[in-house]
Amino acid sequence: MQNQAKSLINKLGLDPRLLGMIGALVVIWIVFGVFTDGRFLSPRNFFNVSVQSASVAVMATGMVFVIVTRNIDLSVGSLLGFIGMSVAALQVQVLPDVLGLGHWSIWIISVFAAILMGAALGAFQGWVIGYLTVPAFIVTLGGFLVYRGAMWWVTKGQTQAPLDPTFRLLGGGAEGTLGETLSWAFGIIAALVAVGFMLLSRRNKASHGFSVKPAWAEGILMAIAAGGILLFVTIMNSYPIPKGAMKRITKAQGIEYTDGMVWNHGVAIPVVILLAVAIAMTIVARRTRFGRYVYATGGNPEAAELSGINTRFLTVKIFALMGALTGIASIIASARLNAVDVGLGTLDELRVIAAAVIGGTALSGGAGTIYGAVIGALIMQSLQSGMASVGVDAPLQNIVVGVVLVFAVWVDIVYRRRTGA
Amino acid sequence: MQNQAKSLINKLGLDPRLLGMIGALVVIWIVFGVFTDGRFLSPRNFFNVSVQSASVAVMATGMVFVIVTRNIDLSVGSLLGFIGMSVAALQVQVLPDVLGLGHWSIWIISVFAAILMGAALGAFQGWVIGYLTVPAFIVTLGGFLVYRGAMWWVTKGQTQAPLDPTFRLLGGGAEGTLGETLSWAFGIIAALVAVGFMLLSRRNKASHGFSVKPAWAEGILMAIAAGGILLFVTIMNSYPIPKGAMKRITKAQGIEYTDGMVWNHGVAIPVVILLAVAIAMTIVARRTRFGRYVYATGGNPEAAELSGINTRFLTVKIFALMGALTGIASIIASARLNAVDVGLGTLDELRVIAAAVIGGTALSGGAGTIYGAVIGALIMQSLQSGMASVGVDAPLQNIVVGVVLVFAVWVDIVYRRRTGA
Amino acid sequence: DDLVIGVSWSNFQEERWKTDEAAIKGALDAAGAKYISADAQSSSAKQLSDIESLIAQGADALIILAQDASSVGPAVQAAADEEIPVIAYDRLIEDSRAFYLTFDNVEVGRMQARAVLEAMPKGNYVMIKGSPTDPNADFLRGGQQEIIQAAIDSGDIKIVGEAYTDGWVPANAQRNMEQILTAADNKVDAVIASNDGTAGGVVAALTAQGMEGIPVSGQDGDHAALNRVAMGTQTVSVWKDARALGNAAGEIAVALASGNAVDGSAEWTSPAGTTLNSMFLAPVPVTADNLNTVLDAGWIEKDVLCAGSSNAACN
Amino acid sequence: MDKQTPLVEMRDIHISFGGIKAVDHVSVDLMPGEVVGLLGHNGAGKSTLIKILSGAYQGDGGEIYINGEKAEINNPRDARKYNIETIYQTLALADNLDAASNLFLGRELTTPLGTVNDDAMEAETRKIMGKLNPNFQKFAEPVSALSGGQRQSVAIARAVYFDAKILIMDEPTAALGPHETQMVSELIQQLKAQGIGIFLISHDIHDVMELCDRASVMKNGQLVGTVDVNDVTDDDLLSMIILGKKPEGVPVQT
Amino acid sequence: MDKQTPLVEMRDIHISFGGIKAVDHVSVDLMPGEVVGLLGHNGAGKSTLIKILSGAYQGDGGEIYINGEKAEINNPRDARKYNIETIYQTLALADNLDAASNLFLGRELTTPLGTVNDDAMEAETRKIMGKLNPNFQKFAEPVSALSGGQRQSVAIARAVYFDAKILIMDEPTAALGPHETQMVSELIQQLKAQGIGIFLISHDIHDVMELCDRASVMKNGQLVGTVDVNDVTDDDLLSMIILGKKPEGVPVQT
Ligand SMILES: Nc1ncnc2c1ncn2[C@@H]1O[C@H](COP(=O)(O)OP(=O)(O)OP(=O)(O)O)[C@@H](O)[C@H]1O
Ligand SMILES: Nc1ncnc2c1ncn2[C@@H]1O[C@H](COP(=O)(O)OP(=O)(O)OP(=O)(O)O)[C@@H](O)[C@H]1O
Ligand SMILES: O[C@@H]1[C@@H](O)[C@H](O)OC[C@H]1O
Ligand SMILES: [Mg+2]
Ligand SMILES: [Mg+2]
Repeated sequence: MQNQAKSLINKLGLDPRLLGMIGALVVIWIVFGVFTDGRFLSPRNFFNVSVQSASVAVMATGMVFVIVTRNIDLSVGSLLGFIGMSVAALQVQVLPDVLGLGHWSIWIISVFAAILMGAALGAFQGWVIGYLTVPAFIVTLGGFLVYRGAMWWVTKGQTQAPLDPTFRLLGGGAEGTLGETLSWAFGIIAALVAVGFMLLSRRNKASHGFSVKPAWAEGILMAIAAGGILLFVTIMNSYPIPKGAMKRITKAQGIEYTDGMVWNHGVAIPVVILLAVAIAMTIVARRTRFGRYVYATGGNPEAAELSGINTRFLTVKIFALMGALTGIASIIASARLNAVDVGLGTLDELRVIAAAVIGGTALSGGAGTIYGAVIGALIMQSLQSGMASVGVDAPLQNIVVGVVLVFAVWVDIVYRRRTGA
Repeated sequence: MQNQAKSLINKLGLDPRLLGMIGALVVIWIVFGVFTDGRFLSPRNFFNVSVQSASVAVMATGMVFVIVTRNIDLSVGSLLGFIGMSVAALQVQVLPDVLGLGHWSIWIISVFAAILMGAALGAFQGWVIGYLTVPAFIVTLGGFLVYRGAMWWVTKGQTQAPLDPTFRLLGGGAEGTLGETLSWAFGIIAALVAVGFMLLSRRNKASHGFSVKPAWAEGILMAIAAGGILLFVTIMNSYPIPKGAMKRITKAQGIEYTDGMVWNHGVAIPVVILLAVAIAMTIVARRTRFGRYVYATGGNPEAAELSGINTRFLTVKIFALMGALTGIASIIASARLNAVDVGLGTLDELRVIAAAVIGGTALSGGAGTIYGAVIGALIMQSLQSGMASVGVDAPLQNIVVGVVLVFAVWVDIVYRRRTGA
Repeated sequence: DDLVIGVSWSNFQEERWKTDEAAIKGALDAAGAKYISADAQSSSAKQLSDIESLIAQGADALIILAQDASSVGPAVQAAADEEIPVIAYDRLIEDSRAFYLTFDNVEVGRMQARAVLEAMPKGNYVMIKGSPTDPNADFLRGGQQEIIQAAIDSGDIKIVGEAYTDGWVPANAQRNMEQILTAADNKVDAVIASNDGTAGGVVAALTAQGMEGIPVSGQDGDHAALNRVAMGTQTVSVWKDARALGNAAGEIAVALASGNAVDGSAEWTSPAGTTLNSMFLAPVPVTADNLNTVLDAGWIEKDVLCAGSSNAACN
Repeated sequence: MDKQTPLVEMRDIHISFGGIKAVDHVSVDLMPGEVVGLLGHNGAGKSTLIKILSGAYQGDGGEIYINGEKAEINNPRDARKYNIETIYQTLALADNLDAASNLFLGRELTTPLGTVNDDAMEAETRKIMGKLNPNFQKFAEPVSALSGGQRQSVAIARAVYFDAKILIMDEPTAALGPHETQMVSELIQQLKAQGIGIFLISHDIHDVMELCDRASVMKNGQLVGTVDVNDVTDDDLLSMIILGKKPEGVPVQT
Repeated sequence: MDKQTPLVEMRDIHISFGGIKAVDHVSVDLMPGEVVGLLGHNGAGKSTLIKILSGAYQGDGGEIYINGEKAEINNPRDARKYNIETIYQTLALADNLDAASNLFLGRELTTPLGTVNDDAMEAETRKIMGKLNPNFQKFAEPVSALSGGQRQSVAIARAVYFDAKILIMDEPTAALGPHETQMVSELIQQLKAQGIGIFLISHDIHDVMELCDRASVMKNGQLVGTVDVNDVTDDDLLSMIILGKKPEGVPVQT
């Protein structure tokens, strides 16, 4: 039995690591499902968890590169707060004065400002690390302190709210989703693209005369990929928008609300952003020179340098990327809260690093995957959200999260050792 | 000029690393001295800073071993809090009932309990890391969550105070010092021991026919070592106990207080503890097999294992040691505050790791010194206390501390590159 | 079906919250409602996620100790979408749909300053503020300023040191106090500390200088602090009877969830202009003169309050 | 049948990495005072085979007998108990420690107080390195600062300093200069004379013919055969290595 | 004076590490299509010297001329611009990447879209490895899973795949089996015929005599001298290496 499963996995060419992590996640979900009479497995909860994870997961994809190159970034939480506060102040205090309140371009300017600010500050940190050779731990610990302080100064500690209505959609909520129809379109296109890529890669391999998987195996894989995407869309499309929100939305759209009316949420915009980031980062990691150099440098920095890779400049680019992703995460986090207070992003550095590490990124460098980091973030968030739903007393929740975290990673390790991954 | 200095340093066999760090510390002191009209350079302030650093510095010496072996311990802050709260509860609620309030053995039992509890919990974490091979980051992140939660449960969040009067002395304060006479005795003995060790090591080297430093160089070094120790004692012995405290102390001792009476503090007990720990840990690092194995494992874990070192059990021992030191640090921190609240130890993990890293411990493993970690803790604390004395407010303090931190480490790096260390 | 009441805590850093929690639970038990809760660990983002989970879990009413008055807005929105009532517990929520139940924090600040000013009408003052990330810290500081402003203007009082306390952590307050004492050469006559935890740090720093006994303020009625009041090392702890607050919250939550009106509520407008249904409980400044209040209320045991003290209330 | 019990007998050893058979049911043996050469193309499985004997790897199957008794070698510490010393192809040095610390790693000399005696260890290291590599002077520096050959000398010194009964040398002279290589050859003769058994992995047919008594050849994880070096020519060995062909008319153990 | 401009001229190169002179005012040169052997005891300074040419180290002084023009080589990227390729003694492989990724590291083949073309790189790698090491099959695994000799083959393949004009080989065959070594020798002959200049560091006097045109010998950081291999015997070279003695009656460049 066990051997048959193993050989099937082998034939399909599935990554046992990935399977292990998905397995751990599914187990966590099922356990919480049992404890909450199934509530944890409702479309609504999947919607919640996916949105709740988005901001940390976006940063975690960047943290993979940082850690793979044997660096660390302790500043992301503070930077997220600083960017969030600055952009919120821009949006609340500056732009309305300049452009007029509610101007259509405010959200666009804000988005660009957040990403640019992140990239610039990240690049600067990267420069200090790469060129001045100060250890990343120290530089980003400095950043951690500086940004948190600077954030306070932007508004002297004052919370900025409410944010621009369009900007807010980037944070999710009843309005911030693709809606049913678009979600279906999104799902179908994504499924087609996935299948297309698999076919393309098969053709490429064959054209070089390499052996390819049997057609039936490839077929199963395609079915799994397309099926997974469509299942996700189906779930998101079966979470109805609650009555209160329906009334508000219909009113805003000038439609009359009637009692039997049911609209569903569909995929939340932060989740769409996360998926886009994750796919882009996966391509960067696997299919670009930059990504290749990141892993080479992580595996053996001297060898990378001797191979003609400019590892110093590479460090600048990695931290700039991390900063830009922090900018994106900051947009999601602040839009979701529709406010930025001085505590925004507190402890996020820990969550982000933890997500990457749970996802298999080795702190000793050289190894780590983007999908792992995203699943890591989902595991962390599922644990936290799950605890709040089970009704364990609040102070006990941390204890359980801590224990389960270690346990989940241990199970994953044992599983991988067994399957020889 | 520069070359002469360099060659003198070479001849004396001084570690340029050590010089660089002491240099950075002295510069920070002088700058704050200027900004505070010299108050920062007063005996009183040196007394303050030395006591304020003690708890973090004690843990930082253990963190050196943890990081040298390519591990990390994120749990120390929470563990400090958990131990502190448990021992405080023991001291406040349990022991007085069993032994009677103010029983002489309460402080001794508390001290043992703190150290044992730390060692046991540390050993358990080390076992999970070494034998179950779960990454230290995950295990100690789990610990971070669990201990903080557990701390709350010990007393349901209630602050425990006041602590046993004798126990309190371990935290410093006007009473918790060696006093003038004992401080002198302490200083003189320490100076003699230092000189004695240098002579012994010289004789050993000579007996194996190795070349030794010229006698004059050795002489200068001895003078520096002995002089440094005595200077420190002198400073501590010129900080007079303030009037209010004098009255309290004289009354307690049944002496009559007169107006002209001047007693000085002397070396604070937490500082004596720190010095003892630092010396013991230095000996462990440099002169015991355990220490040797720690560094070998950090330099090349496979080679260490192939050399017959039981690296798994070594991990258990390292974390147990880290835990025991956290227990000691917890004693100092709680005795100093004369209370334990649920916030005790918050963010200490960051301070402790930062102290080790500022002190030159490489996160990539294999390198790090005990004295470096202690100086690192002093640098961090001097920055924070300095900012508080200059009267800058918290958010700006953080900014300055962050910038100066990076700058100080950068200067140290440039200095070492120049001197070729 | 039983009513389910979800409580979202901002953190459990201060001693008082366990009392609040017990009181809420007690009131819910009495009404036959179920208690579920989450701890946001001082993060607004986590608080929002927590509240989403509590709603998903089927909460019929929410009691929220907000980490931040504005950031919790989307959570209130989500609750409103589901037509679930929300109680802003102890800290303000800037949303007219919430029911505001609290002790007046500005008033707490005033009481702290009043008690200290009475004990030390002239001299050098140190202001130990709360966490720079907690808006209550500035409310408190504002109330304190109102009281001492006149004395400052007249030159009777001089502020010789002022510092935020990161995370309300007593050890940080102790360090700040030590440095301020060093800078001021111990020329400090009174300390307005914003809560009992920070007061504990301040007293530890004063004791090292033999200065214990100068006026120090606090709030929350922490047991250790009340003992200090009895001992004379702390002047005042503004006591906000968390049991009353928690009990009221439990009862109001059940009433709102069942669609009933709340007795004794009134409309109130926040400084930012939001009008909410609200109910304010009165804080009580506890000093050496009225320690009986906390004893009589059963807030603290006599032996805990009186350990080592010879205060009149102890005899 | 031999009268003598073999010092080491490895029987039917096998191990796979991710489905690929690195060592495929190989049996070899070693007599006291004998040098057995292990030969084979790159990736034939020589290092993997001896790592099972040294405790670095745990095989998937097979048995090891030492002095005729079944031995359980699950880790390098077990191997040390049987006085097995190994010079690894990758040298296995702690780069951040100096030569003396590496040489004595795991077996430090101590003072009567129980502390490590660095001076004594350095003195011993100077002695032995003087014999192996007279140019070597870098005693105070971490071995990361050494040249390739210097590092190899340290690794050799470490294996031969202690009283090995069984010595495994995985390409010990690959990075050594001609003079240093010569000195190692002499050392091997000496150790052999003391009754120590040696497995010597080498690509240098010439060295093998000169130093070894027997030679075992591997190809693609399998044992081609073991021959007495006096029975065969260089070319016989080469065709065993490259073609996997056993020499004719000569006794071949398999 | 030669009519031809040397391909490489290193003049008066020196470098110290912490006070010790690793390379002490050494001058060597290389003509197109020539193989110059670099010989010397362990720690003589051979690797350090050529690392200055390859940009891995920056010398403390001295000059490098390439095709008669002064060259500034401050890092490995500069060296690549001069078409200098190096096989390092330590191999310098990224252990976590597979053979193809290592071979093309820094010079990946790309698709028209600009993404890296792993299939094409693997195909090329299979071709070249087929020539160097026919037993090699581990294309999908990280090079950390390779045997010592397999790793060395990858490092060699990487240096010779691209159009080097100047090739530096630091003990390229140290870990190779007899067959693989033979193939590398043939490769060197081929490259030489294409007009490529090669610095070959080797401890095997036999190989040096066979493959090299000239040999430069170093001792304790200094150049003993450079000789034409046709002018000298094996023993002459050995006594240059071990004793630092120049052969008599033979032209010696210094
Ligand atoms: N840790 C490992 N993981 C996966 N494969 C391995 C591992 N170690 C060795 N191998 C594989 O096992 C086979 C045998 O390797 P081994 O190192 O024993 O060869 P060898 O005979 O010593 O070769 P060389 O002469 O090159 O040193 C090789 O194909 C190698 O790729
Ligand atoms: N990075 C370094 N730091 C300090 N010393 C070094 C460093 N690299 C080399 N050395 C020293 O420089 C000297 C020359 O070393 P090099 O590696 O050039 O020798 P080599 O001739 O290549 O020897 P081998 O034949 O053993 O490879 C040696 O004494 C070595 O210890
Ligand atoms: O009661 C206090 C609360 O109002 C404040 O917000 O946080 C600190 C507590 O002491
Ligand atoms: Mg091998
Ligand atoms: Mg070399």
